[in-house]
Amino acid sequence: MFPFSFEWIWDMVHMVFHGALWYALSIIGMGMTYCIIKAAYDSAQGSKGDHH
Amino acid sequence: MDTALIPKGVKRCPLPQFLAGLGAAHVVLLWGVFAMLLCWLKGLNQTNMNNAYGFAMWIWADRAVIALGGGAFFTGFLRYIVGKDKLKYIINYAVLIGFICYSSALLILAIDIGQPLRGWFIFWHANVHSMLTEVAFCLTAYFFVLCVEYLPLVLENRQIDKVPFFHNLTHNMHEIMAVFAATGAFLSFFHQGSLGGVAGVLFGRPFGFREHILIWPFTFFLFTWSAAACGPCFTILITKITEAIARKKLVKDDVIELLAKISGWMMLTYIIAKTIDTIYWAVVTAPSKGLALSHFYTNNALYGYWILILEVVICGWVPALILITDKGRKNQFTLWLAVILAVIGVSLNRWVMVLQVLAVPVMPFIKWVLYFPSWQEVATTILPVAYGVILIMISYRYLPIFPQEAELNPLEPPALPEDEPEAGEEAAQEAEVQEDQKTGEGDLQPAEA
Amino acid sequence: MKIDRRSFLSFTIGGAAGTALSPLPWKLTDDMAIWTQMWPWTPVPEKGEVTYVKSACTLCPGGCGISVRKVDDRIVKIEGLKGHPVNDGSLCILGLAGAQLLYGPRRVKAPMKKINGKFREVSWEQALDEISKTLADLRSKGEPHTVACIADSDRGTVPELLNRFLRVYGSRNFIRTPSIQDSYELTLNLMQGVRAMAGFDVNNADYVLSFGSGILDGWGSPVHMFKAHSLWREHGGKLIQIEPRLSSTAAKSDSWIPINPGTEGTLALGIAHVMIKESLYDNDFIDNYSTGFHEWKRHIIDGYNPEIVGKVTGVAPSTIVGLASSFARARKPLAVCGRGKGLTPGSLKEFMAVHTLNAMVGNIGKEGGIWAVPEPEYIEWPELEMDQTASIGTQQHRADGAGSSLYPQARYLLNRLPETMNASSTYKLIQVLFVAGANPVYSMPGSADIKEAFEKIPLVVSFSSYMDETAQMADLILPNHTFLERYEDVPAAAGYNRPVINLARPVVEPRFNTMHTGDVIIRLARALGGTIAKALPWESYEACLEEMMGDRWDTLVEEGYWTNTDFAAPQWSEAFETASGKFEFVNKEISSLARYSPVKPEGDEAAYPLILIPFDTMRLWNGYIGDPQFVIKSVPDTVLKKNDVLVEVNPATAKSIGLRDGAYAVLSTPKGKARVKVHFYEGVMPGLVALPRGLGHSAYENNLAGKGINFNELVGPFDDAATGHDAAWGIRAKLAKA
Amino acid sequence: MKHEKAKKFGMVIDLDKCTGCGSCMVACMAENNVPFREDETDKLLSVAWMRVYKLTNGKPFPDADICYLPRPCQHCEGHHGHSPCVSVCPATATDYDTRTGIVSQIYARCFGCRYCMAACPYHVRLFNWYDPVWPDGMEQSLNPDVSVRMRGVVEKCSFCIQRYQMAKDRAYMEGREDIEEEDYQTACTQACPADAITFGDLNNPHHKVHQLARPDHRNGGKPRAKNLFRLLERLGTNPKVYYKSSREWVRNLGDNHDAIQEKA
Repeated sequence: MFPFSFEWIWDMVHMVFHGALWYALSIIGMGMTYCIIKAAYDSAQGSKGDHH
Repeated sequence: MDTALIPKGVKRCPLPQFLAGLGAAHVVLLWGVFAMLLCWLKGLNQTNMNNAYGFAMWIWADRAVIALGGGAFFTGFLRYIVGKDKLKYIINYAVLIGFICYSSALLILAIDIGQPLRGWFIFWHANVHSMLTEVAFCLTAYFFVLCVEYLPLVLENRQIDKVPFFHNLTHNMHEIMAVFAATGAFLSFFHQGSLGGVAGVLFGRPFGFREHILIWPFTFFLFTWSAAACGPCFTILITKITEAIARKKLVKDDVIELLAKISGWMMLTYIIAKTIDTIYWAVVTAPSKGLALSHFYTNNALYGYWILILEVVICGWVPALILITDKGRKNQFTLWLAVILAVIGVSLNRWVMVLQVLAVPVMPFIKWVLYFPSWQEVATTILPVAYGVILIMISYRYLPIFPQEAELNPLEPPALPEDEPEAGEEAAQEAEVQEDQKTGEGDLQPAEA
Repeated sequence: MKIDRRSFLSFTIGGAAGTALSPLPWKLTDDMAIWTQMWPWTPVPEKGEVTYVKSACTLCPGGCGISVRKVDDRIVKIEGLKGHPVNDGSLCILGLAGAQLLYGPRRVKAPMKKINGKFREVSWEQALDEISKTLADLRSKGEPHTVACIADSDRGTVPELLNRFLRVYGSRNFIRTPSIQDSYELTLNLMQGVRAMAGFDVNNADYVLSFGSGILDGWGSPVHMFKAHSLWREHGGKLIQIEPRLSSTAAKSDSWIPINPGTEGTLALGIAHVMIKESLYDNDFIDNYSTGFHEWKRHIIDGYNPEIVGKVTGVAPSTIVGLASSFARARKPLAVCGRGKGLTPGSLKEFMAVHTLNAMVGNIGKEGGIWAVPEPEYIEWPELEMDQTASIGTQQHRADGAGSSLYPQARYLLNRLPETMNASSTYKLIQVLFVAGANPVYSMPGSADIKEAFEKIPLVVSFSSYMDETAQMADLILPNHTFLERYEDVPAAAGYNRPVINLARPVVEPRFNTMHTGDVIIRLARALGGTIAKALPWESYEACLEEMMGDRWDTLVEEGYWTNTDFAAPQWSEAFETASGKFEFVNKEISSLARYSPVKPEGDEAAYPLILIPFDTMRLWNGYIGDPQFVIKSVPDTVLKKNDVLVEVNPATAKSIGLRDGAYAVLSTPKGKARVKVHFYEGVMPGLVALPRGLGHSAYENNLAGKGINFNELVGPFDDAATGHDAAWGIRAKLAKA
Repeated sequence: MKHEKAKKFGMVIDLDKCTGCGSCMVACMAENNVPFREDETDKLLSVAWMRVYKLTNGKPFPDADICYLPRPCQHCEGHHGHSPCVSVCPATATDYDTRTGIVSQIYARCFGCRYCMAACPYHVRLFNWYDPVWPDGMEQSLNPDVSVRMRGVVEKCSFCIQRYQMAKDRAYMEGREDIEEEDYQTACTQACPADAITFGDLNNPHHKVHQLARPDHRNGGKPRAKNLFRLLERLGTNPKVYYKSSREWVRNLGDNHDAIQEKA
């Protein structure tokens, strides 16, 4: 999973596989981070955004 | 007492009845938890698995619920990516069902492995060549996505929604939901496929092995395709059951019909591919390993040609042909029939691709090995059903799952939301529900009215 | 500080996030993985210095040399001794599991005395005191001949010490457990005039005609036979197996000849008939080195033509002719007999019939033939000085009737003992019985009678290292060290054609409060004093052994074994010690024996339409040693399923009774009844039921105890008319739906 | 160390010699600390790295015939080391060593998903359904060179890899560059009373195993010697255990032929 675990090899398969994985995880992570920060910001602004 | 938590504009049964129903489900749940603890503490000797059946009921249940939970990703894919906007009226429930299915799958996997405390090795020491690694990663990642999709629903509870931060969070998440849905769809395509690949790559097991396209065996594509086709059927089925128990319409017919139509065409294309795959396998792949088709379906007490006919014809072609016709979708009986057959079909496919693969003798001098699950395996497999019932009961009662419910079931006379609903009819429904839970412990998931 | 909901929430969420980001969860996860790798209840074997000790396996009469791998003072593995003439580096399944006998739970850990039906630990002094008092008592009463001893061998220092002790004490009742050795000894004695063991030069034979001998099922010295069989495979040697069941031996043979059970001797004579008719015999041997051939020939010509023999044996006459021709024409033919592992002596005339085949092809003492291996001569003790009591005692008849007017030929007749004892309800035939290295309560046919007889003996003393069935019935157990904890000489390997002596030695210190049986005997002798003490004057068993071995001792200690590489069988002119100095087909003694006729199985055909035969396999041991854990584990599920034994039945036979494969059935014989499961096997002759020997123990740990049934409970001994030895090879039986 | 030539350890088992006595099974159990339970008659729950199968020719009496077939791990090479089991293990707990050709199992890494068992057509992989327990005192005979497996992990025949390690160590101590054929022999090979098992380096023409099997390395290791066969040759598992039998029906039972016969 990480390059420092010993079975890691810098080959195409590892790069594609883990590339896709980390890409997906990043999207989820960044998306959620964005939502939370924005929600905190919006709440601080006191606005109560439109639903849908 | 809990009226403050119940969504506006809808009617729910009295709290004591709700708690009684919840209690009944919990009894089943506790039975399952007891069996689960036995497996963890005493080891997998509690099961009827053995060295011939390293995979058995659990792995079947795992693949079946993931296939059935496929309604979530595919509905999401249609709603957010393809732009079938109408599906927003059922997407919440699809997400909830998906969430239940996937969390159940993870729980079952945690019981199934011999060393649960080392379960994280699958991530840490990942072997990228293994289909199971792909499954584990995509499954877990997609479960995160489902959490993200389910979260706004929870936050929409009347009381939680009052907190500005949560309200805003819900709003923001809805804004970018398409991104999550796209990621989810991407992950799902892969893990559904990898689950199919699990059996398809086993070149030592000619029953499961299939020819490859690039690095993926046919079953990789067939599994994704069948999950996309049959998952929505399961969503429809559960919605229909929920409606039947609640004795009210929750989703409009046109929404159901749209989903059924797409599902029908998916099924038709899937079953054509599956038929071609089966023929190619029977005529080319298996004989190349020295095995005639009859080898897989004779000389044993269970697995005959019937299973092939049941899976492909009765539970494949039949529902597909029903669902692609307008008449078939409109007629309530045929609609019910089609979704039930589709659900059976995909579950059967998963059974065959797990258990029959292992049952078939490969070395010519050994015999078929048949298997029957132990009660601990049955209990732990029913556990997620009970858990699903509980989650649906709570979610249905307190969260705005069905956007069309209020519109379809106007409160007459317009009652004050704080009013306790009258016993009468509701009580009868409650009783029915409880009876249902006592008698029908199958894979149906009755929801609380 | 006031804790409101908000701060509580913040605190909880913040705390959780902080913990998650700290190294704590990672550390815990890592610890968890390490913990699962060394659960405290999973043993971790300690490392240490590795050494190999040369020793000898005594678990069967096979006489293999072993190399014991030790780590510090633990035995971790037993392997075959490279270069050993018998097994050269290989080892059988039982020998390989030998360490389990040392460390396993079946050990008797200290001297035990049975008080009110329960064993209590006693001190060695107390136990020996008690025995010597009883023995002294019997002598003073003039009844020394009521003391007996059962041992698995009569060769080697320990059996010889026991025998010597008994004699000087005043008893002739030293009894060796029965085996084909009894019959082979008598055959060699009657026909060749020698006192010797039969040895088979199997390595050089190229055509082996086996009359039911389980050459690959534990007959003779198992490893040696296996190696010979492999040599035949490499050099084109042939194995012909004659038996009613497709055993492992039959399966590996070049030709399996199913035969009506019990008629093997008839077939041998039928083959002899053809050889005579077609003059297919060694003229030189017959003319110059044998007598009585022509007299014997007439009898064979009259009674054993292939048609008659074919009817009796079920073997086609053409097959009989073919067998005779290929046997006689082979370069180095060899005929052997003794069914299965060779645990039943069988009919002497059958052995003699088979032996005549060897004589006719002139393979006696030749390469690839049958050899007379002389008894080891290293044990040379001074003539016994007997006192009056002993002299009178040793003039009494043997308790088992061996050597009596009825059975003058037999040396030991353990099988006759129960009947004799149970018949005389008042007279005390045996008052003290020693049992050394044997488990007759389990291994003798007619278990019920054996138990009854044992119950009549006032004092049964077992020397067993293990709590076996016989030890359970004993009044005193004086546990011997196991073979890995003691010195012992193992002279001769069963069926091996050269003299060889192995030395078992203490590879590890005795684990428990046990004592060498040799030392026990010497101490008893010392306690009894007088001529008895004089006859066994050694300080200890070890001293005695070293003295006996003389100049061989150093070789034994160095190599683990001693062998006479120069040994060769004598020329025919010197080989025979009969009155005529020749091989005798017929003589006065032989003529006085009852004529050969196939032994009939006990029971009434109408009530018991089937015939039950036992079978032996390498994975089930049925002598003194019961299967250790690894060995019973290797038994296939077509033989044992849970606690049920499966009997082999031909599908045609089973279907005629209405039994399905795997169904329960009741197996009954005139001797007993048992619940069994049915296993369809096309390799067993219709009309037969085959039951494995070695199961049905009531003793030992749960890995073995209570599993299956003991064949000996379903069968009784059948006295050979010629010798009195047990000649039963089966019994009539009935199989019915359970 | 210099680049040594890759070894390919394999076996030839002569079924004409094998008597089915079971010595190989017990030698293996004793060498490799295989546990035992009170009831071992359910062979599907039993752990035995080496298993001896009893083959029958299916004919009725008196034409019935049987043959024993000892089955250790076949140490499949597949194509380029992709043995059926190695590539499926999600946690890299099993490995194909290209220097020795041995498929190893890392017990401390295995988390017991049993995918490898599903992948192996030879049933060589066994799961520890139970905690290994040795009756008091019997743990003394455990071999310190082999780790004891815990409940919940998969184990299998390793070609006694600890013996290879020891042979290499010994050779190094004695200043030899490489090990000799007899330095490294598996426990079953050493014990076999019929000398039916031959073990050695299939890549080394001086080794007996090479001479007996004459593997065609350009053709997936197929045996060129007469009467030799491998189990399930058609699957493409490319195993390193070769069998020898002069009986045609035995050789036929080494692989599936029903589809081929139907065509004929």
